[in-house]
Amino acid sequence: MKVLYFAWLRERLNRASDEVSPPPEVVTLADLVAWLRARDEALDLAMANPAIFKLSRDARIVSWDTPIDGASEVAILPPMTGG
Amino acid sequence: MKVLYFAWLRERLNRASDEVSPPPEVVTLADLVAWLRARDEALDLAMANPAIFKLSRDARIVSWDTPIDGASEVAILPPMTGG
Amino acid sequence: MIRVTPDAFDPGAEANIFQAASTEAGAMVTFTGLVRSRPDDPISALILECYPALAENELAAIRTAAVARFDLVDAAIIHRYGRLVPGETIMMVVTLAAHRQAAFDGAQFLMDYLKTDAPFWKQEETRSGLRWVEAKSEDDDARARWQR
Amino acid sequence: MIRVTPDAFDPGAEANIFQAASTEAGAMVTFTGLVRSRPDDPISALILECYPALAENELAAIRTAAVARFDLVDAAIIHRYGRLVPGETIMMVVTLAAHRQAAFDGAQFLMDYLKTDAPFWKQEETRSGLRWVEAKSEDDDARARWQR
Repeated sequence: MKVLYFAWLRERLNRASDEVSPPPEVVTLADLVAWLRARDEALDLAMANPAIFKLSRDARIVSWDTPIDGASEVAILPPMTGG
Repeated sequence: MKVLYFAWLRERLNRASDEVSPPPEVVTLADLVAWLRARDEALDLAMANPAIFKLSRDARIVSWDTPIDGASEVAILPPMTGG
Repeated sequence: MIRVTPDAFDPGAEANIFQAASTEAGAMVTFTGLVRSRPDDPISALILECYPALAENELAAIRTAAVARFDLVDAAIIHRYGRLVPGETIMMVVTLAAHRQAAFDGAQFLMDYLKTDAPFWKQEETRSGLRWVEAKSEDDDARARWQR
Repeated sequence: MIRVTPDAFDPGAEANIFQAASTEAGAMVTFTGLVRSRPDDPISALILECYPALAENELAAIRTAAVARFDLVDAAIIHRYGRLVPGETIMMVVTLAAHRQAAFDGAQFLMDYLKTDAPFWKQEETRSGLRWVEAKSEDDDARARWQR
């Protein structure tokens, strides 16, 4: 599974994506974020205020409690500033 | 003084304007309208609901209680439907 | 800029010219009014009567009020009169502001005042003749929401 | 129509094409977002990062919701990404409706959702380097007003 990082989150991590294989106990996107943060101190710090981030699964924004369900691409999205 | 009529008021009167010389007791635009209605039954009928009309003096919309004050052009304006 | 004219105009080109004249704005809103013919009640034309001298004065006053109230960078109104066929542009307003809410509010304010205070009167040309378009009480209500 | 692109576009020409495609609408509203450089805090460019696949999906969903909610005749969104200089057009939304309030409301709804749910991130290029534009809490508030 590919995990994408954008904007200042990408900058803080010094990379745009990770290729990961979460264990079976990682069921929801919230589980995935917790698992990623536990493995990576820079990500853990950058997401100290998790409520500001939205998540997408296969290029659709979904709620944090959505099951991963075989997703191939998940993205962690800092607050957006388009328009 | 010229008095202009527009839209369906113009049609009902069969003319676009009148040239009038109101007597000195006609002080405000409301006085002018009352004086015009008293002279002209078609206008009196067409303005049976006077509250829907706006008035202009020398090409500015003003309130009915505005003095005529040497105006050269007054218009009686049915409800507008621009835009 | 205020323009009251019987001539057709190009709304996209007007908006582009207006936009290019300012580098201080972050937001532009345009409203364009179009002659509409519905299949269930078709019209062949819309005929707009106008009192041009008054229209120019009132639109200029409305524009000045909008610029001051919403701190607009600029605002413009173009309004046609005469005979227009379905699909033609009747009028447009354009607002430029630093941010989006002021641009939207300014354009809506211009439209709401224009509907009740700009001396234009519409007639619809149908197969059975001409009929005056009636003023809507909701236009008075829309204007009233800006009164403090 | 949804377009997410690094290429410049002509907002006036796009609006005209959009308008010409429909004869059922009486009202068109456009919103155009522009790169702004203020004299007291000048920028040399705005750099927009984007997640294109997500942007296209989310903008299409927002557009569909606006068309249904406000009974729009049509709606379109064009949004650029990449490096843009002051005066350039960042994005535009266009709505076509039978009457003016639906066209205005539809355009504001599109903008309010786009601000919080479309995956674009702005960086300002200044003499002292790049800085991320911060999200505004008022954008969340603007979006919240449409939630029933």
